[in-house]
Amino acid sequence: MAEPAVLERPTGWAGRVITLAARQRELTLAGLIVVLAALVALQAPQLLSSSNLAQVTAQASIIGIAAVGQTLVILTRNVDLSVESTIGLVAFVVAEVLAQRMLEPAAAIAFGVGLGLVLGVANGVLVALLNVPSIVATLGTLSIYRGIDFLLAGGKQVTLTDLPPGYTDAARATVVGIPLFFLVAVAIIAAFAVILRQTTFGRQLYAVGSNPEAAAILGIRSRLIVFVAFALCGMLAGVAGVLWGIEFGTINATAATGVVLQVVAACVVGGVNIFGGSGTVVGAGLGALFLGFISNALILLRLSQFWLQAIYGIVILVAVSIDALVTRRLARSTTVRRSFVGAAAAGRARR
Amino acid sequence: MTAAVARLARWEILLGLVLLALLGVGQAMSAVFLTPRNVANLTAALIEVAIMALPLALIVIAGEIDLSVESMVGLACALLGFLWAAGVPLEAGIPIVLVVGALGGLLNGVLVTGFGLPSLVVTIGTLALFRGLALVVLGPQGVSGFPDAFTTFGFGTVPGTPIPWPALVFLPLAVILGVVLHATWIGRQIYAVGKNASAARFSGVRVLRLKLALFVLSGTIAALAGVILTARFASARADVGQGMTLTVVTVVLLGGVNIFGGRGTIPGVVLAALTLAVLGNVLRLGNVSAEIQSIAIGALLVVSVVIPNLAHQVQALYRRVRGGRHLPAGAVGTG
Amino acid sequence: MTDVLAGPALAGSAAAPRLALRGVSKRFGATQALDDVSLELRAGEVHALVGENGAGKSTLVKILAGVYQPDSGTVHLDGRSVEITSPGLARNLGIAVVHQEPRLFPDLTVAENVFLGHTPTGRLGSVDWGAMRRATVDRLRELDVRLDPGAQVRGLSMADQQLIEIVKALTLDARVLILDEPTASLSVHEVDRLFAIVRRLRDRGVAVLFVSHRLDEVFDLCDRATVFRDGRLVATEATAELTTADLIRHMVGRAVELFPRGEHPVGDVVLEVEDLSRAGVFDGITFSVRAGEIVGLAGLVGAGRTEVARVLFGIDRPDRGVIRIGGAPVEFGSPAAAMRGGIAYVPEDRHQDGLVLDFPIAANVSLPILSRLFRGWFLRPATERALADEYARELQVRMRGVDQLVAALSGGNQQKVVLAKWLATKPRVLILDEPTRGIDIGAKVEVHRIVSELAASGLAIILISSDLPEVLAMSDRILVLHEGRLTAEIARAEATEERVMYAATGQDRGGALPLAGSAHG
Amino acid sequence: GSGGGSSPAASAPASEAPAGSAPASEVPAAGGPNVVFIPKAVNNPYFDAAAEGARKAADELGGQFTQIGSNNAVAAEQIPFIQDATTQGYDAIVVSATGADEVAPALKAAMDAGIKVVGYDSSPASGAYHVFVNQTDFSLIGGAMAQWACDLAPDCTGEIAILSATATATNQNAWIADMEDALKDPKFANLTLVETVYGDDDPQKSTTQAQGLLQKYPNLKVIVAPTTVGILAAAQVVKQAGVSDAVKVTGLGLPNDMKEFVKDGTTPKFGLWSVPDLGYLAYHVAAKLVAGEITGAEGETFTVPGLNDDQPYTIGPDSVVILGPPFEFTPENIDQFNF
Ligand SMILES: Nc1ncnc2c1ncn2[C@@H]1O[C@H](COP(=O)(O)OP(=O)(O)OP(=O)(O)O)[C@@H](O)[C@H]1O
Ligand SMILES: Nc1ncnc2c1ncn2[C@@H]1O[C@H](COP(=O)(O)OP(=O)(O)OP(=O)(O)O)[C@@H](O)[C@H]1O
Ligand SMILES: [Mg+2]
Ligand SMILES: [Mg+2]
Repeated sequence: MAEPAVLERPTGWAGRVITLAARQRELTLAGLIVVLAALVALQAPQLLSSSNLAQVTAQASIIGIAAVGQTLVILTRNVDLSVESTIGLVAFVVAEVLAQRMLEPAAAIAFGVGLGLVLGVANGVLVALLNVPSIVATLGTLSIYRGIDFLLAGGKQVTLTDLPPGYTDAARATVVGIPLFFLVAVAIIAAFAVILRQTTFGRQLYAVGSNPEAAAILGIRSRLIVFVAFALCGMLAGVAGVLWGIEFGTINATAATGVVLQVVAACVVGGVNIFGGSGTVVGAGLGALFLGFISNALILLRLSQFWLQAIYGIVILVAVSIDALVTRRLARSTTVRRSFVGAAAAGRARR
Repeated sequence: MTAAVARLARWEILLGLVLLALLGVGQAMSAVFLTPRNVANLTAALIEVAIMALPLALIVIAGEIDLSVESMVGLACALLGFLWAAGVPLEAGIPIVLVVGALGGLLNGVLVTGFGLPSLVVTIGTLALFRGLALVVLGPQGVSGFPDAFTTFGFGTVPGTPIPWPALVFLPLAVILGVVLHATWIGRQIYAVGKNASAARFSGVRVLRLKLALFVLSGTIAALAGVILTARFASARADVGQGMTLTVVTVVLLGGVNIFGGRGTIPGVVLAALTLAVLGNVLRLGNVSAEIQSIAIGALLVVSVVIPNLAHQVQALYRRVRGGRHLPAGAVGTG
Repeated sequence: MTDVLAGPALAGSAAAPRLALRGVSKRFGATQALDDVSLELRAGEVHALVGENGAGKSTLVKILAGVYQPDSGTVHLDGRSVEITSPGLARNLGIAVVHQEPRLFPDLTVAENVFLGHTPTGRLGSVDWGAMRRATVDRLRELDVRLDPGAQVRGLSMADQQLIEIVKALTLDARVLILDEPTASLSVHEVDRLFAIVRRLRDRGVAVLFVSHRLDEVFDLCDRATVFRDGRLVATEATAELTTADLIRHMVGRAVELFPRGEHPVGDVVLEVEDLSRAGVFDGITFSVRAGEIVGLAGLVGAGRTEVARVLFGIDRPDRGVIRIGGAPVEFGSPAAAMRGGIAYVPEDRHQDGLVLDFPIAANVSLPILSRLFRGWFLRPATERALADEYARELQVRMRGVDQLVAALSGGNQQKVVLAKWLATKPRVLILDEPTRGIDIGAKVEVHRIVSELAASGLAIILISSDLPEVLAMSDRILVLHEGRLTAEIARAEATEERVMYAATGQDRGGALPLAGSAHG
Repeated sequence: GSGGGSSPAASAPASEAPAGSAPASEVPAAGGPNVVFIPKAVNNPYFDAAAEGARKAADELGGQFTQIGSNNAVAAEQIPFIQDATTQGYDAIVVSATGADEVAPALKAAMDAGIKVVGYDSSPASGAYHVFVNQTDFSLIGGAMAQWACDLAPDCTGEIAILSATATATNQNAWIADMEDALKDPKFANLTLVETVYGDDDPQKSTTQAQGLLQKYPNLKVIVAPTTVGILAAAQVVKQAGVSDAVKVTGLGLPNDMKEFVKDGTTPKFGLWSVPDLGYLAYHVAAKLVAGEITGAEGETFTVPGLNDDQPYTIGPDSVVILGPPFEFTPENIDQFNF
């Protein structure tokens, strides 16, 4: 489209590169994943074996789906720390319902997603309706949901043998050679990418996080938006919980403990701004994949697992630091002073 | 100011009443409840958490957060074990551990103040990093065989009293930090930074330096808590402290500290720590199942915010009906 | 007047005005922002709304925009009574508003900011980015603005943001267009384009409410003018029957002599600034201030006055140049250092930078001098109260006591608390940035009195103000900034609004520095 | 990580003592002692199976049985339970230590208060209990695991790997050390132990680690998992990967967990002791300590009806009593067990 009159301001060569890198966060990350995979594959060719790729993508898909939900919440300047308990509770309840043969697999899956939605709605009520700061509310529900999980599970654990035959085969199922989980994650990410970009709801989500006051002046119903974000986050955690159950087969009350760290890390590494208003679900998904590859690489390279945690931490810190630096550079490079040549009063004779 | 103080005091009074009620329940439930031994037990159970809650309260009042404390506890524990196993005497090992704690806090502080990163993300990152370092330093093994004097300090009570030795760390620390926060101009600056960092900066308050100092304090004291835990456990392992952050944050918020900064008191935090300790003890003495305890703590955390929120809304409604003047939501004195 | 209508569609009923306010009042705490205002806005007219800072103009605008609800009174649109309960409703009623402070979404693109709230959607209700972009391009072109519709708003200048707000309002096809000081940071060229568009809309029957401090714009563009003073409507007249003097008289409420400023001796040079520069903000600033002298710093919004003050106060670092106090060069790495150097700065944004609203008066006053006041670390409430009381009384702060929260004070009294706080530091140089913005006229006079007295007592004062009459009346000398460069230094005797304005717009030939980096020539 | 794994494992036992059961003090003491069991973590099938045996013993002896504890196998959370049990004045505390040294001071305080302390499953530091009821002779486990690996690897040849609990788990580390010793025997010369990995007794982490083993060692023949969580995860991974023919799993597991894998050939043989019997014996030992029949001194003997073929048990060095040799579960006998 030719727009002769509307040109980008001159920002200089360096500015342009940085702008590009920042804008193309997803591409940069995807590139990094490829480079990382290639480097590791030199040492450990099994990395690229189809069974290994299936395993890495399956687990990254679960984290990625939860990260999509988390992204919705973070975009609104909130955070949901309870996702891991939601995942755990849904995983157990679905497995238990199946083990007791109370529902057919399809119905049980729907039930699990619905349960996630309900838990998300509860978070939404606390944050959007009762004005509880999200970090406090979800820290609370983190232990409440886990407590319920323990209450239901007791010492029970559902194992592969208890589940309907073939149910967990989905974990290793492929469609035209692509792992099913990966396809599910890609579908969800694509759906939410479209929702965020192409619907008014999606744009309002960004608006609420970017400038709440301006959103209010525009008449955007921020509370509703935040509420829906939490509800969807719960629902997606529910999806992740169902997949968790399928992937691991053995589910007890402690399932998914500590996973929130990975989910938030995936968002942060994927370029979702923790202060809200910017970031994409594609980024979050790639962030999950990136972290998945890193931990897989550590295992395959036979490096000490003890480094894994430390490397996680470093990756998070490096990612946010780079973000901050890029944002700062970006802000500087585009704040070219306008020329204030004269103002309205100038040259006009006063009476 | 007086109205604000009255409102502030109300939260502590409420907490005090809850505590009294719990004490009543405990006494009614179990004859052993008020025995010195039980008092010592319930104090010891939460002492490290209470110690860690003190600097965290200051950080939250100043408008930041530190989620990495539990991993610093682990790192301190692992490092102390490592040094001890390597033949470094405790007299040297403990100071080294405390210095490492300070350095960890410094790292948090520099990332937050120097790079301008959100403390929530930074300390989630260092939460993983410090834990990882703990595992790297000590690896899988546990270290034990610490000197008796050391382990007695961790586990024993002051002779003739039901006071656990670590309480002798907590009490002076609470008093010092309480005095600093409420009676010195440093504390005033902490409140100012939490309520309006920009105005504080324009008033010559060294906002970044202050926050940096608070993070260093938090790291150091978390390391101290790690040392105490090592003494109490008579052994060092890299996984010590996991999950503690939740309890520490709960204590701080239950103590009436506003997660957005600018409000909260040390007496409130101390009361909250006591309340949680007694609650845990009562639940255990009543053989209430562990899962109910976890639900109860989570609910307490949420309710401690919901109730004042609702109360505030009711109050605002009342004011509007009466046509009085609106005070801003956070109107609270400086202690 | 309604028959000026050239365009077809928008005629309301012939008799009723497009928009009418009847007896509208609005109160904020102690401030009566609007007091029984009745105003009519006709289809096909541009109606000016003028008044001093804090007269209530923006409050009226926000009521029409659905941001505030009036305490009493009614609003009528085309003869029908309406309650504008939300910004969305205002938009649906055909009321488009350009707010005084741009409120944009920094993370979103220019085009999206323009269209958020009425995003064009295609089939299936999906956002039509192409249409959005094309429409934005068209509107930007109409205004002759060079701005990438796909660029993020974060980092754009105030002026660009203001332009986006304007473009946003123009896309609404409104029946009523309200512009709250839209020209404050625009270039001549942009203003001309804006006015052309406004005239075209007027000719199509849109009712335009135009808020401005620039009286020549009022005469240039507007058909009628309404003057506010302290929340009350004092006059509505056709501009053809008005003179500038009339308007000012209405605005101020009396003829002249608003700012009493006695003669007083001027002492030695206290502050010297030489070749002070900060990349992209200001360049080569050189001036000095003597004890007992008030030096006015004038310029258009965004000229860089605040930036100079921030550097003097140690908030930002200069890239080049020297600052001397009492002859000795100083370097301030922080406000604390600047305070030790004897500089005090009353910032332009009182609520954000000036005060801890949630603190009592006493705690605000003592905040900058805590360590000096309490050398033994411990607070002594009695000492603090006595100090605050002394300054508050001297400045005649109206309060219940120094334990009262600052949030509960009126704007003028809050500003006095800021002054009290800085006087308590016993500074040698006092920098005042827009000290009377948004405070009522009575408080304004008091602030002027205080400032005069402070100068008389030997303080060196830098007065930054966008209120030209204020600068002219208060200053011993006026420095004019344009695009970050000093373009004129005018002595009190020679200072006129015209000279200052010419220099502020970079057109003063006498002593003006050459202009650099000007894209619009 | 515990003798049987500290994380919850399979089937719900028929009756369990929930942590919330009536406090001991409510029920007046009958003939038998008032004993509290404090496992590493409650809500854990392994400990619930042990509790079942303990409750049976309590019923038979007319004593009381209470089980309390935390959800998480963490010393910081177990210690307050020990301390509170001490103040509540039980006759005996039976404990599975989250950490040998960590819980020692609390247990010593209990002993000082006149309470009998019995360790089971995972030993507290010596000196911090009167008797430790060991599930089995550790060296037997190490040797048995080496033998199972040899039996399952074709021609007793090839790569084997260990999937353990946490890296700090005392029991597992002892068994692994014994197994490594055993592997030095020339008859195992063709077995290569390639790596020991840790699944932290977390089903997910164990799964990931088992998957990693399959990726890293394409020629792997046997995974030995001396933990109930690990063996189950490994068996599932191997089965899901469809390599049950090439890679076998063995180690220590709960029979209920492993039935399917035993039958389909993924785990043709593995072992464990009778967990209910462990609880049963521990309760009896506690009762005898309370009654003064034994003191925990080395060389003391006692009999427990129905255990050890009704032969007397002898308290060994460090006041340890050994329940008996481990069972070997095979497709033939697996259906006889239900725990
Ligand atoms: N939200 C608010 N809370 C309290 N006081 C307010 C608020 N908004 C405006 N005021 C006060 O109401 C009065 C009128 O303000 P308003 O913004 O309408 O003035 P204005 O005429 O637009 O001034 P300016 O020319 O500076 O824009 C001022 O005293 C101001 O301080
Ligand atoms: N936070 C900010 N982000 C982006 N640009 C800014 C920011 N603050 C100031 N600017 C820009 O810097 C330039 C100088 O602003 P400054 O506030 O110094 O001007 P000023 O002459 O003091 O004007 P004012 O009358 O508004 O005080 C302006 O172009 C302004 O838009
Ligand atoms: Mg205004
Ligand atoms: Mg300014």
